[in-house]
Amino acid sequence: MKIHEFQAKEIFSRYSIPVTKETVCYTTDEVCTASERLGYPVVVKAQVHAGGRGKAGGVKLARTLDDAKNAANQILGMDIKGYTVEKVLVAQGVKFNKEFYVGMTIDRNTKSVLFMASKEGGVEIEEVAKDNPEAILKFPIDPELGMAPFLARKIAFQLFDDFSLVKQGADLFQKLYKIFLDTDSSLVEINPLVITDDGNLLALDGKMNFDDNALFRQKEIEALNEPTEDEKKEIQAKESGLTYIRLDGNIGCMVNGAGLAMASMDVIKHFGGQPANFLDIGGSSNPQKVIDAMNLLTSDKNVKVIMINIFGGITRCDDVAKGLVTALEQLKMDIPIVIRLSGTNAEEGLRIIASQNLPVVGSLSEAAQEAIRLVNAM
Amino acid sequence: MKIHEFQAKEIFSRYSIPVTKETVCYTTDEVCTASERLGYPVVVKAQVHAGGRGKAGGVKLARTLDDAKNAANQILGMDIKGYTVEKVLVAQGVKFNKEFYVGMTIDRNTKSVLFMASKEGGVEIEEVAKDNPEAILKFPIDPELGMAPFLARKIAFQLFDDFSLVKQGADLFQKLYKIFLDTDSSLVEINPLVITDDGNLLALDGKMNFDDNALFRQKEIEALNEPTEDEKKEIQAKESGLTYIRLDGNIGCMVNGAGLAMASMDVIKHFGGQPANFLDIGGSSNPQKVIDAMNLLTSDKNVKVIMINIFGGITRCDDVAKGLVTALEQLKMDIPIVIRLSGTNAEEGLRIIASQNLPVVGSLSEAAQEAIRLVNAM
Amino acid sequence: MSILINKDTKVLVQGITGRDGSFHTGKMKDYGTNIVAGVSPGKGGQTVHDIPVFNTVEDAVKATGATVSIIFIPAPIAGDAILEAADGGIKLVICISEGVPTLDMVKATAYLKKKGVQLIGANCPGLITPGESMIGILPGNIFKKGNIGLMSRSGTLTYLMVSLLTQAGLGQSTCVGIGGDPVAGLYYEELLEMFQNDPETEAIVLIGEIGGDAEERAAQYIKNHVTKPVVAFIAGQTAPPGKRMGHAGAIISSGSGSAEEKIAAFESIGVPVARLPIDIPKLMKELLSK
Amino acid sequence: MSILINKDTKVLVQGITGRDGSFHTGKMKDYGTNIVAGVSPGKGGQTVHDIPVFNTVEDAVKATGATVSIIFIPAPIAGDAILEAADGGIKLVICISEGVPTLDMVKATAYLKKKGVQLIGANCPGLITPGESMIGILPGNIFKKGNIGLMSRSGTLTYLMVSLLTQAGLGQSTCVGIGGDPVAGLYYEELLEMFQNDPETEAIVLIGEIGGDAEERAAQYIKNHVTKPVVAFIAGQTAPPGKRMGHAGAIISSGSGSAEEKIAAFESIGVPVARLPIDIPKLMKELLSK
Repeated sequence: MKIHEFQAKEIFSRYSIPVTKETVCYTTDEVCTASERLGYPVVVKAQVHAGGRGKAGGVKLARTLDDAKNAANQILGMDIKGYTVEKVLVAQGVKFNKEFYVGMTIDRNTKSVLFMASKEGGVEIEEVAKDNPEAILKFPIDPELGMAPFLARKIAFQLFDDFSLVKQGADLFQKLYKIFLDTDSSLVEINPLVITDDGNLLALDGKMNFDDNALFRQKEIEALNEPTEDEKKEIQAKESGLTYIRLDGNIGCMVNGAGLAMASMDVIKHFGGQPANFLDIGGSSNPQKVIDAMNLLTSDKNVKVIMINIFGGITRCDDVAKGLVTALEQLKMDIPIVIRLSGTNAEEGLRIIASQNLPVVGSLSEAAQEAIRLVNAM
Repeated sequence: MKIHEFQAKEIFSRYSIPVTKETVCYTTDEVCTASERLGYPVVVKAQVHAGGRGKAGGVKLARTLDDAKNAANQILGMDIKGYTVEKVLVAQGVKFNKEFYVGMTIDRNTKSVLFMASKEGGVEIEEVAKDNPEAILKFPIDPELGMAPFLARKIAFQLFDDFSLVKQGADLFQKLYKIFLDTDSSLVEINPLVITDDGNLLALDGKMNFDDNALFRQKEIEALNEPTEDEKKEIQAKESGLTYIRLDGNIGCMVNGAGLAMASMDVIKHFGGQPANFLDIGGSSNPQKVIDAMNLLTSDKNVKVIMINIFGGITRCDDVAKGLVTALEQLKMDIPIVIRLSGTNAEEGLRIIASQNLPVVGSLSEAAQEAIRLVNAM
Repeated sequence: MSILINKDTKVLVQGITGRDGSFHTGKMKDYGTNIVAGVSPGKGGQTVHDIPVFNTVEDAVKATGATVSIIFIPAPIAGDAILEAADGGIKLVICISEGVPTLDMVKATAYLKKKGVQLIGANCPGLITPGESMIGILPGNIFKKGNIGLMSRSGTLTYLMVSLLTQAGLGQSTCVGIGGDPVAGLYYEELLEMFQNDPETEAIVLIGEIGGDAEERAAQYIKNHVTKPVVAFIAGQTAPPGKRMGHAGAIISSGSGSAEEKIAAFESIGVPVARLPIDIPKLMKELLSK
Repeated sequence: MSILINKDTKVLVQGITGRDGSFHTGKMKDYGTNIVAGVSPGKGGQTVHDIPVFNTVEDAVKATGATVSIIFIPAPIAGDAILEAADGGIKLVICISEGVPTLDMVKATAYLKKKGVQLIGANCPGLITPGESMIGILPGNIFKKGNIGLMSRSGTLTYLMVSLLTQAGLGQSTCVGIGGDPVAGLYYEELLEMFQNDPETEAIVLIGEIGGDAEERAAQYIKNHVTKPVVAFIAGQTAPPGKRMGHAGAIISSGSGSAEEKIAAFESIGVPVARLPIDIPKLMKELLSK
């Protein structure tokens, strides 16, 4: 789950990490009022759950009321990577010397929180990672030790020359680590972290993502969620026990298991087709799940054919087949379906489906090819 | 540092550990008012920093207002192991079935917090430890793991038969561990922890001691300190860099180093004398420390002779001797002194002292014997 | 031989009285797995499928000598169950639960490392040594005793692969589902080492997916340490960046973790990567016939 | 030989720019201790007694290869300094600081155990291998190279004992002040094992005091594992119960930890306990002449 810059910085503030003076605004009028109050220059920044807003024109400096008004008019309502800008952050312009990057994420290899820092802040860290990976310092944090004062200081010594900044930095890193743990973050970033003209550290921007698996114990964070339409669908699917991600193709997929679902999409692509979605219905023969899944698929107008790929494991294929038949009887849909069953009791399952005059195929490759043929025939 | 039962239970309450309804009272009138409000029976309990108050008559059950008044009159002002009772706790009487002991302390051997629990609560745990040590369950807590839920449950299963109590107990143990860490405790005890008639756990008594070395970061706890007159003297000594503990003998001791100070007392005792105190002046030749130490010793009217035992280590004996001479010149005291110096530059030190007509002796044994001779000659 | 488990392995089921725990305990027992105990706090003294239930892992281990534990415990408290297993004397923990908070896994893996305890999962289907012991939720009937070692981040995809291998006459020594979470227990490198050292394993199938760089690291490990034939498959070639494909760990972040990178890593060291699942047995037979 | 340190031991001083750190660095250097680096955050690049100062332990270890660190850091942050030493690659940490919070020591000792790093102290005078290396605040001049291994919870009492031994012609292999805190690093048992295994140590002096049961445990260990002669002394025979005698760990609690119990524990296994300090060399000579 993602939150906006202004929300991340509100959390930083609560932990006494210095951030810019700023106000979130929903209208041009609000932007003007806020700018007048903060004093010029101000920076007007789009608040959307997408990166690269600077390049997209979603960040503008305003030196006058007119500037601020123009910026607000341009940014509010703008589309950034499919997200419509509904609010902007108006932040006091700050004079600064240097820009740093600091961030934390989960490192799969060391199985720990990874603290990252770079003297090359202010640009997208992915670019630094690509062009000059040595410029990013990485410190896996032993969970037993946490961000011990000495460790925070050790990191700070590698970033800052001045001892007063080392002390400020060490303090800030400890707070940031505490935020990460307290909120079950999956990503926390300050980019840039700047040295102001009066020699203090300040978080000019902030980014936080959270571990979806931990939201049950992070009610305050969960309340900040602003899902897009697609994400709302994904959440709704989750509530029915389905994992759904919409894509741009036209072959709807319904599969049990995430890995098999990915592989099914890959096979469609391999034979020249375009999957319309990722959909994992999990391990159950409950007809209701199939109905919910079908409703999800057919609500996407791009879907021209549905390919069902079930591997019977513990759940037997004949049970799944019965569920499918019941579901399809209730649905009465006119989108063609290709069904592929394999695994435990597959023959019995296929017999049940065939007896209902539903089209079945023998292998995943054949299923994909048949689905593509059907789409192309339309 | 110790606090009173009522203060410990206030801390328990803050962590949602259930405690008896109760009020601390300083006068008989207050006790009567509190008893009427709480409803009978009530228990009136002396609040002093000493154990064994029950045996000393400092805890009384009151079933009527008269009872409560009598109890208050008897307990307030009572002396328990040298402590005068200045306040009592009036607690609602509770019906209960069983009494348990739970506590935590620091275990030197496993170098960890040790959680202890016993089904034999309600009596002094030291007696249980002596008579039936197996009845006390001990669990050293890995600081990395802390009081993990499974661990708390494992302990609770060994105490309680009913699963509802197991869950309550596990919850309580986790809170108690958090209190221990949060407050830098050195001892936390609930004795007894009871099962009330309605099947809930309740802390009937509470005890907390704290790590003096950590008080600098426990300002709230430190504010609860109520030192006795002797303890005030010890605290005052500490502020001058001296460690002082008053005893009942008549030979005042001034020594550098805690181990040597203990050994010096032991040698006095060995030869039949009675040390008046433990006094460690630390490792410095600063005359002011000697003056402060002398003032401390002479403020104790029992002190008839002062034995000074200095081992010159890094600090040279001649420097110490000069400090002693300066200090003694300023003090102009009439209590006889026996001085023993050894270690680095001892000969030079002894020469300086002898030149001032101060009595010096060759060994610790001789010093002790000379001090005893002087006392006996009075 | 085999890796990690065999017919003598004594297994404990944490969460045995729950719906999933009870169901799969039955399945494992039917397969022949030596299930000796269950744990369910407050249900000590009961039995499930004739298996005695204890209140704590410690009690169960003391009473039965179980060395392996499989966990069917709701995700919010599964991390604590892993810690309990390690503290209680278990040597290999298999955590089936899906959705365990990542920081709980960070804490658990650190503690288990200190204790010298092995972990598989969380969010995994478990493992099987065909014909001897199945500890997980795997459909035992599709497996066949043999000499292919298999490891996979995915469940049903594994089943598909295994059934293709079995149909092609290629039995398995041990198959391990390592799980789809970003922070998990045993991973490719450790398992590759075990398979390399296992005399009964002749060749290895590695099934990967998008997200992280475990496959790249596995390729590096194979290059340096593995002499047995290896065939790979990577799921998620069509997955869009920034989206979690079902598994919490299956996400392409900041342009890394893509299927292309992983396929290239294997092919650069001469490990063939199947483009279609059906190619796996074909490639394997080619390698074995060399 | 000797235990723990010798003339080649490379020593780092944490807190070298402080008053105590600087003073004792000079004393150690004068004694001949191989001090190679100091650490003082923000003072990197300076020198103290011609010894280079670094900002972090890691920097200092990388630059100088120091393996032992001595800590002169204010008690409230000494726990963190111990962790930094262990994290930075140091193998033996000596913490002089007095008054370190107990829970900081609980955390530090657990972490050091995991890292395989040894600790002496806190609240200790350090250790010495006479004629080779002195790492601490010990008065080097009173020690004499020889074959008595000595361990003690006390500082000045140790000096008294050592000077009595030296006067009696009994030199020392290594003398270790283990410190007066309840939770500390190396203790009697570990040191007894080292002395027992050290060919240069012929006999052992153990100086204990009231509080805890470390002396009783040491007696048990001696009974089972130590064949070399041991002489003991226990300070605090006159200490009243419930009072801390200077050292945080020197307290008789709930009727246990008394000198009588400790003396009885040693005498019951045939280890003579000196009643007066002056008896230590006497008893030792008696044992050695047997």
